[in-house]
Amino acid sequence: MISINKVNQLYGGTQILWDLDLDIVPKSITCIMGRNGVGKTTLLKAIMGLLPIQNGEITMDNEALHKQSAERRAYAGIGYVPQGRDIFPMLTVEENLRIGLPVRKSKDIPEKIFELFPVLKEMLHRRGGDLSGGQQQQLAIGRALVLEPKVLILDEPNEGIQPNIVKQIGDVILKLNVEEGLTVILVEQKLGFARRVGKEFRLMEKGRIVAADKMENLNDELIKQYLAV
Amino acid sequence: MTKLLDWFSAGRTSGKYTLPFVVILLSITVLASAANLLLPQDSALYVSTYSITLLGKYLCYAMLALAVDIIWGYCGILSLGHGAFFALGGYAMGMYLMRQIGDRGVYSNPLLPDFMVFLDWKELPWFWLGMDQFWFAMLMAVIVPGLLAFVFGWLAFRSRVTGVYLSIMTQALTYALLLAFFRNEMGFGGNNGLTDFKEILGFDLQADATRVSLFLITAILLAGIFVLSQRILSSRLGKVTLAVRDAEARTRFIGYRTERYKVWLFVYSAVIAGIAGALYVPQVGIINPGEFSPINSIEIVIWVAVGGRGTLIGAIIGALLVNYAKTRFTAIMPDGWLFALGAMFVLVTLYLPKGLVGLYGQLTSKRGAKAKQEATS
Amino acid sequence: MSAFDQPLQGLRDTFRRDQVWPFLTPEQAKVDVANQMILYVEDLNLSFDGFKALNNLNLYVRDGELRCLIGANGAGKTTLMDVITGKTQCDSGTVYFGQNHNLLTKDEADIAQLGIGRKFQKPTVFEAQTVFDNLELSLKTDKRVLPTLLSRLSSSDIERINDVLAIIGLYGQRFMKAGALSHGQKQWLEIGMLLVSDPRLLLIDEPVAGMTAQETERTAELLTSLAGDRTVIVVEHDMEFVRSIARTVTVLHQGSVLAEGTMDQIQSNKDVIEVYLGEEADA
Amino acid sequence: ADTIKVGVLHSLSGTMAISETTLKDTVLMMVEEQNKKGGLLGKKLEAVVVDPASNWPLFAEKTRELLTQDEVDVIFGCWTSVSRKSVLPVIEELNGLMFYPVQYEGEESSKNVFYTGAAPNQQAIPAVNYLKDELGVERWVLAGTDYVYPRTTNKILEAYLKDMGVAEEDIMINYTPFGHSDWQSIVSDINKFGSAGKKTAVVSTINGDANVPFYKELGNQGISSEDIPVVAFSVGEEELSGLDTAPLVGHLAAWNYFQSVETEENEEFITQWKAFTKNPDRVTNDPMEATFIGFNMWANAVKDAGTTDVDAVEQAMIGQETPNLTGGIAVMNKNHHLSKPVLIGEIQDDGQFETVWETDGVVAGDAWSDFLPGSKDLIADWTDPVKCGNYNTKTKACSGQNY
Amino acid sequence: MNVILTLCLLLGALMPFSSAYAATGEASAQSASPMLVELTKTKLSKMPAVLEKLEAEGGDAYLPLFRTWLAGNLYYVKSDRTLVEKVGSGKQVTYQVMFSGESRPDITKKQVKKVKVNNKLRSLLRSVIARIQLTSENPKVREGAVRELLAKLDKNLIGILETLYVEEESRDVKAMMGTALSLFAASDKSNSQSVRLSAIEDLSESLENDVRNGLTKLTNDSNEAIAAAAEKALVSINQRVERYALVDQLFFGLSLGSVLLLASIGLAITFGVMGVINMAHGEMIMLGAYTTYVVQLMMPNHIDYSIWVAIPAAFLVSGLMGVLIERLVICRLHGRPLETLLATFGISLILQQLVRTIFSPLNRQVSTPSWMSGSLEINPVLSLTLNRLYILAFALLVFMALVLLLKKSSLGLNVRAVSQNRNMAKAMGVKTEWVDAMTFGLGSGIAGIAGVALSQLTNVGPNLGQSYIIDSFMVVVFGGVGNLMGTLVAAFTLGIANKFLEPTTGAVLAAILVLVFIILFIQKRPKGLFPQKGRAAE
Ligand SMILES: Nc1ncnc2c1ncn2[C@@H]1O[C@H](COP(=O)(O)OP(=O)(O)OP(=O)(O)O)[C@@H](O)[C@H]1O
Ligand SMILES: Nc1ncnc2c1ncn2[C@@H]1O[C@H](COP(=O)(O)OP(=O)(O)OP(=O)(O)O)[C@@H](O)[C@H]1O
Ligand SMILES: NC(N)=O
Ligand SMILES: [Mg+2]
Ligand SMILES: [Mg+2]
Repeated sequence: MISINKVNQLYGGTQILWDLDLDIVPKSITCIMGRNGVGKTTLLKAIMGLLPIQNGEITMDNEALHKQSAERRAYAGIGYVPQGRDIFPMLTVEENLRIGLPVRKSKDIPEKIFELFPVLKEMLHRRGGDLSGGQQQQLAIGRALVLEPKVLILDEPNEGIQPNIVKQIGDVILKLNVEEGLTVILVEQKLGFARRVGKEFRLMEKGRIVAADKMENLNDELIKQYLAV
Repeated sequence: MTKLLDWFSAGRTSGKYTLPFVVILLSITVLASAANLLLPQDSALYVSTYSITLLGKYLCYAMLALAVDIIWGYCGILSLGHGAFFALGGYAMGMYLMRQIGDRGVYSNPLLPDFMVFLDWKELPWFWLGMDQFWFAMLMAVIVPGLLAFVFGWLAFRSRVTGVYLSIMTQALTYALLLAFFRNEMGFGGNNGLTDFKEILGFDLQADATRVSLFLITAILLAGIFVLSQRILSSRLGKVTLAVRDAEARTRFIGYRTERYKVWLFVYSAVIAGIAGALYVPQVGIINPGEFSPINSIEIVIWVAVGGRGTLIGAIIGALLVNYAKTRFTAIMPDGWLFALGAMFVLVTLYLPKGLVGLYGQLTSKRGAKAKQEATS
Repeated sequence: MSAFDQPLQGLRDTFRRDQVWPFLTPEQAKVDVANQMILYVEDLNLSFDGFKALNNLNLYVRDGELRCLIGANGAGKTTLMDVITGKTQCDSGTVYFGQNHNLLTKDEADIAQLGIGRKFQKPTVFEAQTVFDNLELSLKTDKRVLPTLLSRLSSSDIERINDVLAIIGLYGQRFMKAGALSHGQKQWLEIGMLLVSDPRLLLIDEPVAGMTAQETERTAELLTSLAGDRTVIVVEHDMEFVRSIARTVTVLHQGSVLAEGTMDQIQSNKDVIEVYLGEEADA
Repeated sequence: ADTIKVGVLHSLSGTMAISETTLKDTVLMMVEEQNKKGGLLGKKLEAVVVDPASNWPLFAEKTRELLTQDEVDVIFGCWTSVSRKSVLPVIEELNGLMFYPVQYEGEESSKNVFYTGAAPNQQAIPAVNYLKDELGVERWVLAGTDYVYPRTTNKILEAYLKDMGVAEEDIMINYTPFGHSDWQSIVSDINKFGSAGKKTAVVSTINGDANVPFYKELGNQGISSEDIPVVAFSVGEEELSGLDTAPLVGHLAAWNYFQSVETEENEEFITQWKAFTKNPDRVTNDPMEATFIGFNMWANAVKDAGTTDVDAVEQAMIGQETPNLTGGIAVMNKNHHLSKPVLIGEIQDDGQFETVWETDGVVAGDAWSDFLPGSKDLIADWTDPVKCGNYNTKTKACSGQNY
Repeated sequence: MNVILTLCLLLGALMPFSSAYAATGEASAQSASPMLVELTKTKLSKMPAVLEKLEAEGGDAYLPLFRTWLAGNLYYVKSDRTLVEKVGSGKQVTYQVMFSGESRPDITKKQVKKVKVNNKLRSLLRSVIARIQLTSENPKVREGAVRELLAKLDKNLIGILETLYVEEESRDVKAMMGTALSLFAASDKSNSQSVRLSAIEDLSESLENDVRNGLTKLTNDSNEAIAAAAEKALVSINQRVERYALVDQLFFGLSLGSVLLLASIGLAITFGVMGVINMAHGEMIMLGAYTTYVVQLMMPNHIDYSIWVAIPAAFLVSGLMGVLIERLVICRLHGRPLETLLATFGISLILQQLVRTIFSPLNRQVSTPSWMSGSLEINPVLSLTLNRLYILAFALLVFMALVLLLKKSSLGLNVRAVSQNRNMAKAMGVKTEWVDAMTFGLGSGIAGIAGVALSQLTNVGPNLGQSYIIDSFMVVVFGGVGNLMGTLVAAFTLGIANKFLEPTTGAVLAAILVLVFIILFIQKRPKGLFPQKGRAAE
């Protein structure tokens, strides 16, 4: 589906991603894990096209993505839920959701989003920035789903979300994956959630992928080596 | 007191540009002054009085730019009205110089300046009283801008007026003053302002020695203010200032009354602007309401941006460079100089995001990076 | 009639026998915790354009306690903190810090100087300054203008900062610009800023969001160690974390307290399960 | 030097460029003409143009530059009084020579400046006389931009009108800021003031940019010249060229020159100007004539003195005579002001003025107004034995001059 | 029958039958009337006498002559002193023989000389024409004629008016005539006191200026009853006048407000919504004004329609310039809003100098279409100038169109999203570059349209933009950045405040007071009239 080949990325002078290789299996749920600051977010932004990469290539279905702008990637079918939510704060919830509609050439917000996150329907006319942190997180996921993406990128989607909704989000991801064949790239710190939802895992350290396997093979040793402080 | 001295001596370590800057500035001024006073006019090294006054003017502008940079570059308050403080300082000096004319005006009125005589004023307005005393006038040159800044800042910062709202209010302030000073009823000479000065502290303003002295004094004060500002900004207060610039609300949550910091910094900056104005007037020979014009204030901001915001040295370099460019351009291509100046502003913004000082930084860091690369490979 | 209510109430308050007149209370008087309570929140109401974010909220926190505050997204936890720290003005109610400080009459800086520190839900640090400077700014010092201008870092200050740097694991990054830190690192830095300011009451909004399990553990340890000398109020959605630190848990729902008790009591509370935890509490 | 340098100090940018650029071109044309005639004293003339950019301190700086860096022999320049005031100390300090070609408020006479524009008595007073005598005006609106020239002119006029027995309530004085553009209320006030049954006129010292919106508003509110005529001192052919003059026909201006005056000299001048600017529609105006006269006088004075030395030329200037473009001869008086005829014209729909009245002979420019209490006793006389720009005939003293 | 007879007699008295009357239709009247030749020979100062004789001689028949003369279009051929009328203007001038209307293409500018006219003469001509027009077919003209003559009533005229009054059918004209008769009756001392009093009574209904002047004179009448009655009538008239004056002031305020609105809407978009501190906004207005000038230059014979061409043209010119600026400069400054101040300031300098170079520093002449000139007269003391009225309507129209556009199209939503979080907007598939260019183009284009309107009111010169930039920023900020409604309210508030202050304080002080008011107001509402609310607005 998406494959990343020898990508290097720099912030100013400091290199964050080093010759990074990553293959995302179609219709899988890949969980990227690693300590704070290893470059997970940076990697996702590079995939989405929000950060320029120094060199290397990113392809999706064998088409080069890295030369395209972020908006083209959205049209190509990538949905992005950023870390920190990045809601449009002065737009209402409805407007936040409407932004993505032209990508799918539709006029109405799909009803399923409100089924998944009923609170959004309640708060339809409130400014996005006024929502509570968790509500914003739900909005961010809903907003990405409006694009009806083929690949959904989630950067720590459960940050600040109440437990029952965390569970619900997990269910949603699984459901979309199963029913609609959605490919998911998930950055997650909470092992429980990662184990429950993820099919594959990739461990990152210092800007490289250092381990990759099926989720069931994520053992304590790996965890100790790459996730413990 | 000892604490104060202590504090100052601690400043010596701060700012790597400080010492070189002060040395270069003062040596250039001293050399230029000597070249003007001691060398014969036909000597190749002779520096003309024209150049001296021009340089003096630039240094006043540099001081003004410094004032703007302190609150804009460091504290994030974009003042589009700093020309007002500059002009007020200038008017204080202008009033003193006007009173020094005494009965040597065209109407020989010992008390009233000429413009009052021909508009048929009978007595000196109260706010002109005392302005014949140098010390008093100089006090006013700092107090009036300072006080205005205090009142304005106190109102605005306490009500948490920020961002463009504040900028446009400062612009409204200077614009209102512009209109007010235009009014002849105000008693400041209306549109003509104050001019035709004769002497300062008994020294003939047209004498080369006086001009050179003024120039030297400006340079020394600029250096002094530079060092003082550098010291202030590298103290913890400077860090609070930056914090206010980047996240004011957050700064409040760790216990700083940001509005007070802003007010005092604003006042400090206004006082510097006032001093710059007071030094400017005897050197250019006129002060009039044009100095209050909002466009002038915008230009100051532009000098700072061209030089490099957030570095004191940048503000000074920007002021010197833009004004030098203006002088040269208006003489070389009187019909097209605005093209050149405009293009310069656009290009600097596009290609030197951190101003000229940033360019220096870029070059050195590139060189540094190269060196590192070579060392590692 | 109702037009007179407010001034009358004000008048009554002014002459309450149990209180010193507000204008006579010294600004920075010590926090009076004679009754063991450090925070009194009573009948707090706040609505935004008709939406009740806080609804007759009552909350008392003992001195030295570590209190967990949980509740559904949008329950009003952050808003409560906003009111306590002076960020948001409430419609009615009272908030007292100790018995003698009416927080509703004070602004953010005053409140901070009283010793109430806060970590925001979304980490906010001074991005243009180094990690070290961020901490220096947060030191517990005289924060008036002139003292700040004349102040210098004492060796004990430096020591303190270094200690905290070690605790938050950013010693290596101490001269890095805070803006260049990753999300999780900023979280830590913000905790560090809290620590270094040595507050009486800490309000911590979602500290472990984005942290790995081990880091979460460390945070838990840290917070537990802080309690006792200080009072800590933590908001978190990570139940495992809450369980590991909590003695008393308060559950907010739709702007008021839904339940309060030990973790076990809360976890078996039907209402809480329904609106918050979900059927099988997620690990 | 092998050339004679002529400094040109007119704003080419900023607010005053609108008026001053034309004068720069005029000087350039005069220099070119003079060079065609072989220059002066056997040397070619060379124009040095700088742009003081409507910035008053810059005027002083540029003057210093012209005098000390470029070492020019004469400067033609300035428009606004404030720019002149700014230049004055410098030109006196460095003993330069300047020609100032614009009508102004008077109250000045410098050894180093020759004033070839009109003094108030060469514009304002005759205009008021005309309105009073020919049109029977009894009620007066003195409207001006708020700065020194209008203020002084109106002070003089007010004193003059009161001397003639006009009552206080029959004079309305109104000042507006520079560039004032919303004239609705003021024009409406003027209209009301003029509807009291007495013939009313507006004496306008409104400056530059504010005029276009003012006249447009007059036209729109339907105030015609028969109802309330406006006589302006700062509106010439150039200003009118930016206006649709059809609704303004009949309003007046007082000048020493109109393009429409038919004389041979004028015709030649206009032809020259159109050729020089390569624009058959370019108009001429009064300050251009003042520049023309000033330039010719200077050239003659240099010839007479045989040198460009300022002191010599200054003395040679006094008594110089040169033909006006409107006929007759302009004379440079001892007070450095000219004697010139005064014309009053009505605006025509082609943007020109039709002369409707003119003085019998020339009027000598008066540096110090007889209608201001402070300057009644002052005279300017740059010949021996007085040699002073502000000589007090009562105290027999000359004040505040450095030379 | 009787009536006609009287009328004829009357007319006869007014203008004795002469050969001129009979000759009207013929080729030349001049052979018959030496007076007309006299016209070409007399000095301006002697002209009033000639005019008097002409009126007596030709009366009605000379009406075209008088009109042409008044308009300043009367010429005579130097060689044979034939009177001709100048037709057309500019380069398309032709001459027609007076009275016959015969076109004379053979005559050139050089061969004719103007029959001069000055203010005094114009005034006389107007009276003459009015006297003739008392019997015009058109009631409006008759009414105007009577009004014109109100200040010049004499016995003779009153006699005529009395007769005409009886016959008059139009109510308006009759009322006007009645006013004239009463005015005369009231001041005619030969009338009895009661007649005069009732006349004054009648006059107290009129708002005519001349009536007020007449009454004012009567307040000094030796007859105290008359003086008192006049005083009373004046008071009641003045009360009404003052009420209308208030309406007038309000209109001035709205009109100034509409100018401010027009000048700032564009900025409300480029600055308010996009966040670009657009110092070149004024120059976009200026470009619009110059476009109007160029359009008029290209269609000199269709000035009346030129505006309809100029509006879209100005929108395009300024809009394209805006797109150009955005693409070349602004787009590289994302995330650096303060730098846009510097760059756009540079651009504004360049644009100013550009028009100075292309069009010269002089003001350019933009004509007002005839349908926009003049005023809408509601009554003698209240008339609204048409151009202001149109501009007011136009400003509101542009405003509404813009609001609609931003509401209905996705552009409005997208641009707000982009300005709030560019990266996230991209990730949502928003073509940010296109949105930026279009929005900046839209804001600039609207500024261009404002230029078209302003060209009708003020100078079209290189400094045009400079004079509006400060006001525009003030309005946008006062209204609340990012809020179009705020811009609307702010513009009208400031306009009206200014115009209500001006009469008491004068223009300069009014401007200062308004500024001080804004400064103080912002202390109360630090985010303008309509602040952005909510947590994120902090
Ligand atoms: N804007 C920036 N400029 C410079 N360095 C940055 C910037 N943003 C991130 N970094 C650095 O890049 C590294 C990787 O950051 P990134 O945000 O990708 O980490 P992460 O793996 O997502 O961490 P976390 O789990 O905390 O979110 C960090 O060490 C951080 O310091
Ligand atoms: N300025 C505001 N305008 C309108 N509604 C607001 C505003 N601020 C907060 N709210 C609403 O108030 C409610 C409480 O928000 P708050 O942020 O306190 O929730 P929370 O308990 O912190 O939730 P979370 O756990 O998701 O962070 C939310 O529903 C939010 O939408
Ligand atoms: N002298 C003038 N017109 O300013
Ligand atoms: Mg991350
Ligand atoms: Mg919250």
